[in-house]
Amino acid sequence: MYNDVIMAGFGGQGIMLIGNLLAYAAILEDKNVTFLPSYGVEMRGGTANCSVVIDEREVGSPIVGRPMSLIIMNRPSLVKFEPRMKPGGVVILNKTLVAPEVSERDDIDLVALDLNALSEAAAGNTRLANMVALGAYVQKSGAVTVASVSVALKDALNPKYHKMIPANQKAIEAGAAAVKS
Amino acid sequence: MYNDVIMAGFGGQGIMLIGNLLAYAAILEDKNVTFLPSYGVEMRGGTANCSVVIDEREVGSPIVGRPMSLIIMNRPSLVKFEPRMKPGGVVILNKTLVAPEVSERDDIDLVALDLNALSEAAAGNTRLANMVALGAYVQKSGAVTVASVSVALKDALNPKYHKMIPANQKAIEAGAAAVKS
Amino acid sequence: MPKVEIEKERCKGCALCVDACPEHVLEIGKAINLSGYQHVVVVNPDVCVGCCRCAEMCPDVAIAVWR
Amino acid sequence: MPKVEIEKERCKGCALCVDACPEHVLEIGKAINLSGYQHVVVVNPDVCVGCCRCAEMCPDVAIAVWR
Amino acid sequence: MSIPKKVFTKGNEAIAMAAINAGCHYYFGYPITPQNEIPEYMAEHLPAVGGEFLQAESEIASINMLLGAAATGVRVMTSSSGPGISLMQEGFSYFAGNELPAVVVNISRQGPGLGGINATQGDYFQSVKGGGHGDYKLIVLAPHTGQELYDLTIKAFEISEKYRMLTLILGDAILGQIKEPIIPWIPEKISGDPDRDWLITGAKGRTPRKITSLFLADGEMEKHNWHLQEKYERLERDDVMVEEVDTEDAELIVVAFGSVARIVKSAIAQVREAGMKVGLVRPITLFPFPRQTLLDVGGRTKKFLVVEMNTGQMVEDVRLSLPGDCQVDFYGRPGGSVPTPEDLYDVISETYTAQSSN
Amino acid sequence: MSIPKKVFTKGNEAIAMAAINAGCHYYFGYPITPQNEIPEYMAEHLPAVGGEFLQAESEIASINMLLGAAATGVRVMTSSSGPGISLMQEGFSYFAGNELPAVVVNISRQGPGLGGINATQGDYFQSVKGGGHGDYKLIVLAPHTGQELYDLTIKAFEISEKYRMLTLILGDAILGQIKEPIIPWIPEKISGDPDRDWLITGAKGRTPRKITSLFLADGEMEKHNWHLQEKYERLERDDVMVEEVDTEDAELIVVAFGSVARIVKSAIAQVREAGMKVGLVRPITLFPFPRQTLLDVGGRTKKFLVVEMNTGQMVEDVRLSLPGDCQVDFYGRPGGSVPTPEDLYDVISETYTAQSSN
Amino acid sequence: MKQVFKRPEAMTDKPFHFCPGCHHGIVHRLVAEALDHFAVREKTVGVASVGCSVFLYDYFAGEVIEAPHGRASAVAAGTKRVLKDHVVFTYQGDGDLAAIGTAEVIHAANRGDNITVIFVNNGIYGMTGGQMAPTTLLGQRSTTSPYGRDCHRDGYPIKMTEMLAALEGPSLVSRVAVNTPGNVKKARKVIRQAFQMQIEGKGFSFVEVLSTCPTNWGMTPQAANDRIAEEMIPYFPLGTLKQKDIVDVL
Amino acid sequence: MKQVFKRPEAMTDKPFHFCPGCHHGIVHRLVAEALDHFAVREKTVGVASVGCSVFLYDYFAGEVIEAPHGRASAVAAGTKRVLKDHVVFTYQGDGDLAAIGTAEVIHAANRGDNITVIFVNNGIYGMTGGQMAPTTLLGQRSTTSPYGRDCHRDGYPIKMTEMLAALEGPSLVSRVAVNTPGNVKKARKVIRQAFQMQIEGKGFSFVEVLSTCPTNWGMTPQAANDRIAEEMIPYFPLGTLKQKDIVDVL
Ligand SMILES: Cc1ncc(C[n+]2csc(CCOP(=O)(O)OP(=O)(O)O)c2C)c(N)n1
Ligand SMILES: Cc1ncc(C[n+]2csc(CCOP(=O)(O)OP(=O)(O)O)c2C)c(N)n1
Ligand code: SF4
Ligand code: SF4
Ligand code: SF4
Ligand code: SF4
Ligand code: SF4
Ligand code: SF4
Ligand SMILES: [Mg+2]
Ligand SMILES: [Mg+2]
Repeated sequence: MYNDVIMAGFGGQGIMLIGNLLAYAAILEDKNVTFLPSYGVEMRGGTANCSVVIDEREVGSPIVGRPMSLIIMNRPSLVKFEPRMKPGGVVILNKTLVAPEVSERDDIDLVALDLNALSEAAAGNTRLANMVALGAYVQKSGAVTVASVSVALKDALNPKYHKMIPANQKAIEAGAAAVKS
Repeated sequence: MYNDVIMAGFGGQGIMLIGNLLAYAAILEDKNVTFLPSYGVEMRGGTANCSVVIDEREVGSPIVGRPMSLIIMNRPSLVKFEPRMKPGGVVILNKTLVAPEVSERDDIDLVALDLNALSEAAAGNTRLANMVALGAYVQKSGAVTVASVSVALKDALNPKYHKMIPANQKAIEAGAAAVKS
Repeated sequence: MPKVEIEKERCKGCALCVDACPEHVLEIGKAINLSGYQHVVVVNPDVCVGCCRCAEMCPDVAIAVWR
Repeated sequence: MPKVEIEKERCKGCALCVDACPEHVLEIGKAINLSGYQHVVVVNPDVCVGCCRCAEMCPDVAIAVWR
Repeated sequence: MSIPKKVFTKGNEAIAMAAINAGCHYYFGYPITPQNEIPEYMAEHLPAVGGEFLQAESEIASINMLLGAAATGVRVMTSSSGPGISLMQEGFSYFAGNELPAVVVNISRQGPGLGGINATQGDYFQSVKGGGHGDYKLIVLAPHTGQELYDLTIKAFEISEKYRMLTLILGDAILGQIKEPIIPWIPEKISGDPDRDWLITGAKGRTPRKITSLFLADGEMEKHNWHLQEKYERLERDDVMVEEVDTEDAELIVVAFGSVARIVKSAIAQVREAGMKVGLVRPITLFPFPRQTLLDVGGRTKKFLVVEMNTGQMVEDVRLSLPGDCQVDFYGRPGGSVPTPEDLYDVISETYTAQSSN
Repeated sequence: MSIPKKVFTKGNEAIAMAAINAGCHYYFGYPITPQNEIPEYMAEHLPAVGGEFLQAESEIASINMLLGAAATGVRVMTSSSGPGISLMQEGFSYFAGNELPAVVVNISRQGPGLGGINATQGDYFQSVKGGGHGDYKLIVLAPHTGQELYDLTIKAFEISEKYRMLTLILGDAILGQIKEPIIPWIPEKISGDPDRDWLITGAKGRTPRKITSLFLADGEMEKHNWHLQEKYERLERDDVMVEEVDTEDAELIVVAFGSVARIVKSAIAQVREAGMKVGLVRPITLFPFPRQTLLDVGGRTKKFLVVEMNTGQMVEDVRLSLPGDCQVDFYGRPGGSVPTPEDLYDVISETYTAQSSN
Repeated sequence: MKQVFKRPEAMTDKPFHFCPGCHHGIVHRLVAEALDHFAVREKTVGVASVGCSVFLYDYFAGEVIEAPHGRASAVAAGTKRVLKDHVVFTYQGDGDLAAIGTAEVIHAANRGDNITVIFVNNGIYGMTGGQMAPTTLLGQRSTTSPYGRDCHRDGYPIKMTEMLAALEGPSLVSRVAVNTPGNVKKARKVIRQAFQMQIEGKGFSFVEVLSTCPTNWGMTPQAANDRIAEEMIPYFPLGTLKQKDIVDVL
Repeated sequence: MKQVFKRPEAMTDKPFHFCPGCHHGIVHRLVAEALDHFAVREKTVGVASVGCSVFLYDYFAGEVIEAPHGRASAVAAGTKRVLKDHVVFTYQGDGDLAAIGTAEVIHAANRGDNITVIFVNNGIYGMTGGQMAPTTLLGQRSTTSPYGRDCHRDGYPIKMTEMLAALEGPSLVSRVAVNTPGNVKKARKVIRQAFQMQIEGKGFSFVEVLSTCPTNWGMTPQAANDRIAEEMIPYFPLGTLKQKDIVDVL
């Protein structure tokens, strides 16, 4: 099965980390995957985004023109990527920072979550909002299983943060739970 | 009328000067002319040669593949250029340094002159051997008149040597005289 | 009375001004500006002597001083 | 007796050796070598002290000295 | 050294890893985005294999350090991007004249000028036609996936030694920055032959050698140039690499290289699903160019579309290769934007359905 | 300044003289044979016109000084040869990106590498396809006589300003070193328009300007690149220069540029005398290339012979320009030897009489 | 009440893109203040180098030419030879000036080109993400000296100021820092002097400014600022090494 | 009787192409003598620069790599990083080293690359026919300074030795001349020391040799030789400016 997603937010919101994590989870499931970070200018600041493509067959284009899914952590990212979405696509939206009303599409599946609150509730702080978002995306899309993501944490995280794996797992599960229907 | 000549010898024998002089004489006669110095490596030493092409029409190739005439001041130059000559061509050979026997062609017009002796006789020293050779060439080939060469001296010589124009003229005339039949 | 003014949207919360101020006039606040930075706030305006040390150190030219 | 020997085909007649010799052993001659240079000649072999000054200065390594 | 089965790695790191696994123990380079992971990987990992990473003061110093090291016969590499590669052009020309092997990676960026660092293919001409002075060629390899970056880096060292030629790996920000799982491997031969008769190693007990590109004796320079040409012809005969996809029944052939070829592959999969018979020819060696393949394919298919992320560079080589009766269309996007599979779907299907202009 | 009627002068000096007469009062350069007479002439004569000659520490410094001066709008020039021109490639690319006008002379030499200084045409690709990074072009002029060196140098300044593009004059040792009588002249306009809206002159009383090639906003870089392409198309439409000789009745057309075209002219005169109907197309602008002329000529004549002093560079542009049913032969001599009129007589007459392979 | 500190007029309104606490902002301001002081903004041309300061034209309210990486001094020399009555300055990082641009700055200095060079030495390649610069301190880790700069392999941090002071050409060669209000004031004075040298036609003036890169040093802005005094100044001593006569009106 | 002066073994038999009286020949010989002295010819790699000394490989009986103009120090650095037990030296002219090759020699020196650089300063571009070099003296005419070198336009003759001595990296930095037998002997000693530094692994060693170019100075060999003492040495003083400890066995 083919899946693609673009994740976007401010630098510092942990976008690249969840993109990598998703890729590692796909590898655990023996799928093919590409992770392509957006690459700003040779300079400081700005927003960050990455595209992940997962496929059972060889991955063709790592560039996603019309994404099936989005994880959107801040407002400029919604403005930039929403118009490109495939109809029926899933958007995991960080309601903590972006009002769902900013969305202009009615042919997509907008999942607005208060990520900070969910993170706070699951892990005691707001820093795992990204993991919550990933959990929600994975649950919604079925691109990989939530379990694979949990297991992949040890590959994606720098060993010096391995002690925080349980907290991350909780955040991921909280995200997944939030969208379970 | 079309004329071409290659002049060759050691650096210091005044080859470039007579090539230039011939070109200036051609200009005086309102002919078209190209003067092309051979250009060694970016380094010291070696031999020098130049090609002069004179034509009433626009000069095409400044490169002379099969010369009509040669002025040869040293032995390596004869060895290098004689084989390329057009049959029937004229060679003014510096007998002072090169024995005529070195020549291997019998289909050319070899004019061997003791240039140093002629220069000595005409101008009191051997330094005008190049002018003697040019005088002989011009007389033989008719490429330009001897008179034009004499007049052109003031164009070709650095003004600080203009006082030596008369001596040069004598040398040129001596060369011309030596080949008058 | 000397006065210091922060253009909070320019501030990146680096705190170099906080360290530079001999009178402890400034502090990094809790509030976040539009660029997401916790900007500096004037906490003790009354003790400001208008020495400009904070402004000299501000890399973002976010501080103006009156005296 | 000290002795100096010139490889005349290497000599370019620069005369640096002539100037360097304190004993005036060397001079630029009239003869010309194959490359067209008036090469140096040993004119006073007997006064040579084998000091090598000539050889030290020869840019063309044309001089050998025995002592 | 034990080699992991599969690693999830950035393209740039795949190149660096492959180089070290191919026995490249010397790297000289100067930072420039978007290829910095190559020197950074080298700086971290070369010491462990007893190799040496040296950051040069400039790209000019880099390429000349490479030259000094290459002359000793070791495997050696540098990498850069646009402006830095431009600065190396004199060095490239010396490599060609001196006939020295080495590998240079160009993770290219937009131009002209300072440009941006997004993916682009504006350096095709520079790579293939020769940006330096004189009549010379580089071997140019154009990978399109992480695994191919790895494999072709190893190939680059081998082919470079075979022909005593600089080999350029031409990529872009997509390839350099993409992360994919790749399977690393170690080639059998991980260094050049120490008996090559031109190595500069100090002349102990043998006639001293020289490395030069200066030929002054009459005719020597021309002879040397013909000798170089002979190598280029041999390359065209023996070492062309090209991928053909679905060309057999194709009524339209797309020609594309590098990262954009991947995007083309996705687009072709979609147009095939829509029932259009479209194939792909992907040159893997840009020099030597797969002229024969195109000639053959052009014998049966008459319609071609060249897709490049530039305003038309490789398209010239395609036109020069094909039989005169082929129609060659071009779709290009210059530095600054990458086409999506959807963009290309549109272009390909339009070209496919358009009345042939022939 | 009074101008002599006719001067007997070296090609290099003709260039320098023309530049000064065209109002070029700034020259930055670094010595290299066989073009040293250009800087030497400039050093001697620029002070008298209140200009400035500055010997730079390298070719890289030269091209960048040029850039700094060109930004102010004055006419400015540098000159070099093979290795030095290679070192300027980054600068060329910046000129293109920054859209600055200036003139560069390449009195080329053999390559690759250090090479020799004899005449050659190995730098065609570098000049025309772009040796620097990115999708850009230079205007490239290829004079073939002393007078044309003079005339085209003046033209170079004008066209360079018209398009805000670097203009390269491509010559070789034959053209640089040849002495011929030439007729100097002074153009009407000897400086660029001081009101151009991009000049860097200090922003007194107006909005400050910037010269940059960095375009970061979404789509800006692509837009800039399309803008550059538009200029290149305009050039191809409006400013192609080409000489045609005896093409009307020709059964074989020789295509050649620069010094070798002169030798070809002599050879053609001889083959014409021998009754063979041979013509010449001589591109004067190498970019823009006279594609239309070739297309037209190729409509009536089907046999072409391209002659170059390299192993085949311009021949690609000729093939790309001609109708598909033309036969294009090539005769090349790489760096190191110059063909004589007699050599070319043989080649041309053989090609002429050979059975067409079409 | 009078405003005693305000944004210089030679600066635009645009907020800097620099990271929090980066000294580039301070140095930009000091340059702008110097131009205000001499009221020369409208006859000044800045030459931007490639590095974090490449966007000089966005912040300086005068004209700017972008130079290729390392070549700002050569570009400025070319501009100044034409615009002899203008003020021309470059603003270059340590990668730009002390690595790839070594030859260009040395020869501009040696020729005594009448330009001002502001050299921002933060001991790292900021823009490209923290590679070792020629001025990186011994033992300092960077992405290309992951085990610390090693003098045997990489050599010693290069002292451009000392090297340039050995030349005849320059009118002023000085090193300053902006890590304390006091040092900022001294830096302001030296940068003014540098421009004054140029305005008086005394030739090449050069100011090295020790500077932070909190991001690539992996430090908080405050820790980075402290490192200037603790590690940078001891190796790169502050002071004016060379100065031609100047009327001190500052 | 014993031969007290003979052709060094590290030299081939080939006659030099240099002009009469050109000091390049003396410097070539001194380098060969040093290699003989340490008996290292067979493990030495020379790097030839582009200039009149480009044919180093014809005269030196060891292996030679030709470097592009100005890049000999970078080429040598590359070679030496591989052949760590070999002796690697460059031989560069003043155009090559002090103009286009400035950055490469300074950074090789600063890195302390364990190579030896022989710098032949004849104050002119010899090979290309007499253009001004960075070391051309003030007032000196050359084909590109036809009215004499002017310090306002062209700057002062650059002192590479002094500049390099300001760096940490080099083990030996010295200037010598070969205009008198006495100076030749001193030069021999310093050149030997330079190679010894390298053999002992002490890092970058650098010897500037003041040298003549009779051809492009437009002088007889003798007048050119005299000019070294009269004009060159007063501006470029002889002596060793920097030297790391060395056991003096010479
Ligand atoms: C020719 C070339 N080489 C390399 C680069 C990449 N590059 C951009 S900025 C930079 C160095 C930045 O460091 P520095 O000059 O110290 O400035 P900083 O960002 O630290 O202020 C480099 C290597 C380039 N743009 N051009
Ligand atoms: C890149 C490049 N630029 C210029 C040249 C031309 N060139 C050859 S040698 C030389 C300078 C020679 O002068 P120097 O280094 O002082 O050596 P000398 O001949 O005086 O010993 C120059 C400029 C070149 N070969 N390559
Ligand atoms: S002006 Fe002085 S006292 Fe007032 S806030 Fe700033 S640093 Fe503190
Ligand atoms: S120094 Fe400036 S940017 Fe930093 S915290 Fe203070 S006001 Fe904000
Ligand atoms: S060895 Fe001494 S004395 Fe003998 S010739 Fe030479 S310089 Fe004169
Ligand atoms: S120094 Fe040498 S080359 Fe010169 S004259 Fe004496 S022997 Fe001849
Ligand atoms: S990367 Fe470093 S130098 Fe660049 S803006 Fe950030 S802190 Fe400043
Ligand atoms: S040109 Fe000068 S440096 Fe070159 S060989 Fe002749 S005298 Fe020596
Ligand atoms: Mg820096
Ligand atoms: Mg020199």
